Amino acid sequence: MPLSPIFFKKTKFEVEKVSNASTESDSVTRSDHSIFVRGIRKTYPNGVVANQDVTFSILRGEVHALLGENGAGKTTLVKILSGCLTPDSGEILVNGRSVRIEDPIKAVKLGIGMVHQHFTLIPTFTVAENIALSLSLSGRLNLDAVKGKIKEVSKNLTLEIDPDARIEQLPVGLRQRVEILRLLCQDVDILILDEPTSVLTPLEVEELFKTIRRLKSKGRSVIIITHKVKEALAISDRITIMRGGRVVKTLPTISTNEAELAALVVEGFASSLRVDRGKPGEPVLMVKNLSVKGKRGEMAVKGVDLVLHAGEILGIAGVAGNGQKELVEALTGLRRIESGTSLLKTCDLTNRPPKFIIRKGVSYIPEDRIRRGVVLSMSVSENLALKNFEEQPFSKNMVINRESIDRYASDLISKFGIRASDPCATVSSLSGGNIGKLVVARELSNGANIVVAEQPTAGLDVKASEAVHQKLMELRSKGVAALLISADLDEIIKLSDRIVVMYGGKFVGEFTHDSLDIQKLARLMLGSA
Amino acid sequence: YTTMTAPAAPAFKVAAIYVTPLEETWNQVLHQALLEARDELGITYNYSERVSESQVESIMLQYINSGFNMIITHSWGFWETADRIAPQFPNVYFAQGSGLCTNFGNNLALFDYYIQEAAYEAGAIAAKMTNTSKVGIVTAFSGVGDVNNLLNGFVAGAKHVNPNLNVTISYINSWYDPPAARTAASALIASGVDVIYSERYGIFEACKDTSGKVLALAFGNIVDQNNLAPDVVVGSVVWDLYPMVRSMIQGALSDNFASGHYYTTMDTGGSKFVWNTAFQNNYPLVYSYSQTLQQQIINGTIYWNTSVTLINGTVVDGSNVPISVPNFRNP
Amino acid sequence: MMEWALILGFIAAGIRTASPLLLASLGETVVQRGGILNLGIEGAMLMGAFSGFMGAYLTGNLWVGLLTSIIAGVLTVLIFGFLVIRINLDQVVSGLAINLLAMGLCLYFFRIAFSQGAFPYLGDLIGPYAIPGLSQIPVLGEVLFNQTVFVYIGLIAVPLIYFLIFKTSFGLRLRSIGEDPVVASYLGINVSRIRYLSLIIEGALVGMAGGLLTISMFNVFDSRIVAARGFVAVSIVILGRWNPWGALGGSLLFGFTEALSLWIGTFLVGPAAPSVSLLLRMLPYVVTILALLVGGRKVRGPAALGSPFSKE
Amino acid sequence: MELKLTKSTVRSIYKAVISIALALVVTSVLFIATGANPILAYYYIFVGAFGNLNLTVETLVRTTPILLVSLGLAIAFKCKVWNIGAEGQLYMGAMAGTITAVSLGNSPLTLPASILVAILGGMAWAAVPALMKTKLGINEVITTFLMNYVAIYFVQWLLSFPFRSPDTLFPESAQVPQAAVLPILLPTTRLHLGVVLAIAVALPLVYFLMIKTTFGYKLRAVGENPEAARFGGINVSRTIFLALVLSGALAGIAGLFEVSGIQFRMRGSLSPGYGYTGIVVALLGQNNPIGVFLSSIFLAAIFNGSSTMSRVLNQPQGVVDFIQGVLVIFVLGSEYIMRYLEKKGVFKA
Ligand SMILES: Nc1ncnc2c1ncn2[C@@H]1O[C@H](COP(=O)(O)OP(=O)(O)OP(=O)(O)O)[C@@H](O)[C@H]1O
Ligand SMILES: Nc1ncnc2c1ncn2[C@@H]1O[C@H](COP(=O)(O)OP(=O)(O)OP(=O)(O)O)[C@@H](O)[C@H]1O
Ligand SMILES: [Mg+2]
Ligand SMILES: [Mg+2]
Repeated sequence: MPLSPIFFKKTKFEVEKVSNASTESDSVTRSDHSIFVRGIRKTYPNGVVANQDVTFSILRGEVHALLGENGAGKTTLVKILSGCLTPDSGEILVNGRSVRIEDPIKAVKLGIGMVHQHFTLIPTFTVAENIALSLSLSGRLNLDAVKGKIKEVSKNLTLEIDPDARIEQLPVGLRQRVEILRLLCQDVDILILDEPTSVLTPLEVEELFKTIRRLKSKGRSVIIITHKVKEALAISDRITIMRGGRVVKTLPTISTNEAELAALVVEGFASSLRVDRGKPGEPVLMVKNLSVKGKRGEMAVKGVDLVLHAGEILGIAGVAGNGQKELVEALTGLRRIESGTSLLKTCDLTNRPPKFIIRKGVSYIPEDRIRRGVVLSMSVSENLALKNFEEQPFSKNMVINRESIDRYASDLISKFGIRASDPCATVSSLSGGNIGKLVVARELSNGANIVVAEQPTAGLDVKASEAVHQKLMELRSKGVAALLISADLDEIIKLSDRIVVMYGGKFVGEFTHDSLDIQKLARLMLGSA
Repeated sequence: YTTMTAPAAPAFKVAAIYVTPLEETWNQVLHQALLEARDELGITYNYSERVSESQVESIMLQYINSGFNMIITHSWGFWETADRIAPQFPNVYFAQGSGLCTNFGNNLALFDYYIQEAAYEAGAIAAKMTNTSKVGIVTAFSGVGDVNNLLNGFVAGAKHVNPNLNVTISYINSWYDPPAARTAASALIASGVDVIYSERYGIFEACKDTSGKVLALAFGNIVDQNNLAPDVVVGSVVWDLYPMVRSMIQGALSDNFASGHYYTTMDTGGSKFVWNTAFQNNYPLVYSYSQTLQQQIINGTIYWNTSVTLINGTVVDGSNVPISVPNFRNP
Repeated sequence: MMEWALILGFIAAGIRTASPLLLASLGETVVQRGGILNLGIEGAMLMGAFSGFMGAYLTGNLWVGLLTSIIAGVLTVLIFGFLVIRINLDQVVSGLAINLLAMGLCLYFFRIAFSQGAFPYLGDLIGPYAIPGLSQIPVLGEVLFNQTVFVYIGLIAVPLIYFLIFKTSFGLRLRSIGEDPVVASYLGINVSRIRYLSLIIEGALVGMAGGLLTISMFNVFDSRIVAARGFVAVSIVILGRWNPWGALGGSLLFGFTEALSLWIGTFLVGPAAPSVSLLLRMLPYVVTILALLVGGRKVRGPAALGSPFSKE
Repeated sequence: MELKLTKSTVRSIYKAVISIALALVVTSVLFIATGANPILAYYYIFVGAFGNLNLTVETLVRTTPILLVSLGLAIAFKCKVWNIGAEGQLYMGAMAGTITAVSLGNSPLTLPASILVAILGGMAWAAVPALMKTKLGINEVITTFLMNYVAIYFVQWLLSFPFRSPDTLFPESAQVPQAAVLPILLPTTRLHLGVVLAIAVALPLVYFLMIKTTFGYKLRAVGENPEAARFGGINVSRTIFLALVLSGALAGIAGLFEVSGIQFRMRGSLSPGYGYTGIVVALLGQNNPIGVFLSSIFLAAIFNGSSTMSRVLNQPQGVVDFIQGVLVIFVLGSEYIMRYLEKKGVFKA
């Protein structure tokens, strides 16, 4: 339906009314909701109550942000809306009509589509094939028609993509774009984005936000989940905060601010992080002229030199796909070094097995925690001991000491606030953020002298992120060196003593914390001086 | 257990233990014989098929414990077990199908896959029927004594008719693999062989081309296979265990069981060559020749060296098995 | 003349040995593309062989036998499907259990029907059908166009199944399920329905592969007739990289090397002949392994192959 | 270990009883179709498996090779290495062990040496697909499976020519010397030392290895997420290699025990498919040594019991396979059945 510009204002007006009477539902306002849910409850088979008495609404043409700590139930709620989960009880009204959303197809028919926190793309398929999958085609597969549709939709919204590219070869930002395009090809009115920004660079975030604004201008609604209060403030019209499976509050964005939101998300939260600078000591890691090949055999790191000092955090800034991943994997022994050397003090790490490098005190927080950081079907405590189960006291003469592992795990669980029912629960029952916390906890607690951290706070809530930052600085003050790779420029700037910019497999610029020129840094990231 | 037979005298209970499924021709022979014995002699018959060598002892004991009077173990791999168990149960009769038993005592009989006389006849007929002077054999493994006797018989029979005959043996190296047998037979035919002794099942279908033209003739083995391919099979080398089984059972019933080695010779009806009547009618001269030959074999006027050097250079051993020891006679 | 007979005979033997493998591996290719590993095709082939034989024997009509073998194959595979799709049981064990069931049922009913008398056989076989015209082409005609209906179906099925898997939206969905059934179900694809459909296709092909053995290649039934051909077909699927053309290549490779091993074995002369002919029987297996060494490195199959899937 | 009747124990007992009962109901259809009494049939299945000392021992004797093979397979499967080649590994182990035993003759070293060589034989045969997998990334399902046939033809060749017994008329090895024979522990039965070694030594060792050691931990980590295991510093290839080779070792022992405890010579027909039965047993026991132990006894008992039943009641032998298949399915599906009954309110969750 075409929407007049006035509609936007009208919704703003409605917003106030709704939030004032958010728990009641008078029929007049209800008919203006795109979605209205009431009294939703969801219990997982393991007994976790992830949503209780959730009442929530989305208006036509609004951007609605969902905030809440890790495990608050945000993902669960939106999965219910998109038909991936069925609630135990509660009512869902779409355009005023009570509906049951049994499966994602039904959701799409009702105009609701979701981009999951973990993408739902088939990596071996091309963009067009992935999109064709969800268009209800039958008979002969006409990929040309699908490509035509993609072109049409992407032109409308200036979302460029090569329909013949294979998903596994695309960077995250583009994969996300494919997900969004797919929903648009299915003509959905309400797009749900679950933590879309957590792995994007600021530029990519800006691109995404532009898209969201364009969508809004075409009358579509967007639900966006994020842990970054700033982003919620920047993009949304209204914000709903969840905690412990319940909705705490829904407020219009214009009437709130960062501090209030942070305090609502984590009850009574007030930032206590004191950012200080490190006192770099002697060099610990010396990388000379390092070259590494990428997945497709291309030279991804081209002769990089790097010196990391004790008690220093070195940030590597750059748009994903410029060799950061390959560099890190080479340093941790996970990828072959073609030429050059990597020295830890006097010990040569070049092409040594990962275990050797781990034993030498290099720990690593990989970006893809689920695939590379944890074994989902094993318990929380086993995962916390993944890197040192072969050492005393966790095992002796190959015999595992389960008690000491569990004890160690309980300690870390409470120290890092990991929400797990008990140390023996499998990791698969943890929320995305808590899996992240688990990996961070393991890597920051094993007495390493070098920490390689890739997006360490992606997907973590404010409190957890702050705890990670706190821990990193604490380690730095004890002389640990850290290599921080993050898409989040704020995080890099906040923590790093020194920042190098990586572009096209090379370091193209270096800043100390004091000589930082953000404009220049941003330009360097894009490859222009 | 299940039937309500008249309780006059408890029936004589015979059990047969087979290593392969009943479909195996080797098993069919004994099975048929025991079914006949059941109908004619009123015995009770029970069988176990697909019994492995590791299982046979346990099953023998179970039969013994449930009152069976005679246990027939019908596989080479069972002979050591039979040889060991038999002396422990003097009141039970045992019969072992091939092997090297020695503990015959009063209750153990050993019988062989003894149809080389009929195979000899088949070989002679093959030599008469071939146009190319090339005959072939499709068989399982080389160096199996029981089987070699047959092959020797067939080759000797063929050479009896034509010493210059070319005989090719194809080993499929499996006890049961019809597709392989069929391929082996095709290879023989392609090389010019036009009569094949089918020691293993699976060759008849190879003997015709796609238009149904007969490319080669064949001989069935062990059971009468003439009907399986009436336009191809000249006749079958048939093993008939009923005369032997009858003699054993009757011996046991009259407390006169003959232990020791049994040979299912032609003169007792234990082995025979069964002509396919169509071929018999079409080849009267060959037929009458074969009848004469048969008589000579039975009379003992024809016998042959069991170690024959074959045309393709393969020595078929097994010569240490005596050829004519007719200690079993139809009573 | 003689040489032609040898060559044509060899080719015919190779095609014949390959034909049941081709049908079975094509069927298995379809279901494995959907992420299901069906080791139960061994049993489904046996059921096809048994039912085909019984159907033909009892009605005296070979084409009824073909039909019953297809029906039996489909039913057997659907039972497997019910276990792994509906009940979500382990695919490997369910497949092996189906093989036990099939062996049990065949032996049981075959005995009940026949153990009291002579063993049954069919008076006739489904023989080759020469395609008018095409079969007249010298050499090629005899080899390709004078075959049984089973070979024709197998050969026609290769491009058809290729089309189905790669050129239809059914195939796209099937492949997506094989890669990630959870994602596919999030996208609203009915995982179970597509898997059942793929199993029906497999059942028909595999049942036919079994029927081929007892109503076209031989005219008796024996419970050992399938002799691990189902398992070999599963290997061929992997060797053929889950592609129907690969399945064709793999089946021909196996069929021709098996034929070759027997062919050479038959013509060996000399005292070592039996020994060498026995060693030659390893040939198809060794060659298949070597083919993998050459072309099977780091081959990626359907990512979700063999793993259970249930919603939630 | 003290047996507490917790809720979950009671539930597992119900689960087992109900699933087995349902399986029996299904098999009854077959009996009723042929006019046999199903109750009597079940009675004889039980009697056939455990009816007296001798039958019980026979069940254990049959359990032994299945247990050894499936313990090995549990190690491999835990690591998601699909070893379909236990049959071939069993043959190669048995062959190697037999050659050793026959050539060493009657020496006190014969038995230990032949066991050791059988282990090496099984390991070596498994090492080939293991190397192909870890070095070249070649799918082990197909290599292990195909190598079964290579092994069986190779063994057949050895038995037909170089290692053929000089004094029989059949392709088989000579008898192993007395010193290689596993002693009988219970006179008048076939309870040989191998049975005890399997249950009292191999089983606890594998249990310890899989549950208590760092190797067991690596097996699971590599099986569940090789990528994360590699990132955690585990040598994934080495773990996979060891898992496959260890399963080959156990299959090799299983083969040798069949020779030294039961058949006393090596034959081309040594195993009636233990290598394949082991797959079912390992997965049925969920790759847990205790579960594997219970399911190997279970399968051996059903096999022996139902084959006895088929004899006593004159049922075609196909019933043995059928009952095994049905029971495997129902035991595997027992959790589903239980959930279904709980949902229908027949049982309280
Ligand atoms: N599949 C599952 N099985 C059992 N419990 C689950 C499952 N998924 C989530 N949970 C639990 O439900 C609760 C809510 O999870 P949910 O994923 O909705 O959180 P979230 O708000 O999205 O958190 P995050 O910000 O970390 O993504 C958590 O306590 C989590 O442990
Ligand atoms: N403390 C150490 N100092 C130097 N090198 C080491 C140390 N520990 C391990 N390594 C090296 O790391 C590699 C793997 O170590 P290790 O021998 O412990 O592995 P493993 O336990 O046998 O393998 P895995 O545990 O992955 O199966 C070897 O190359 C070894 O030389
Ligand atoms: Mg979430
Ligand atoms: Mg170690």
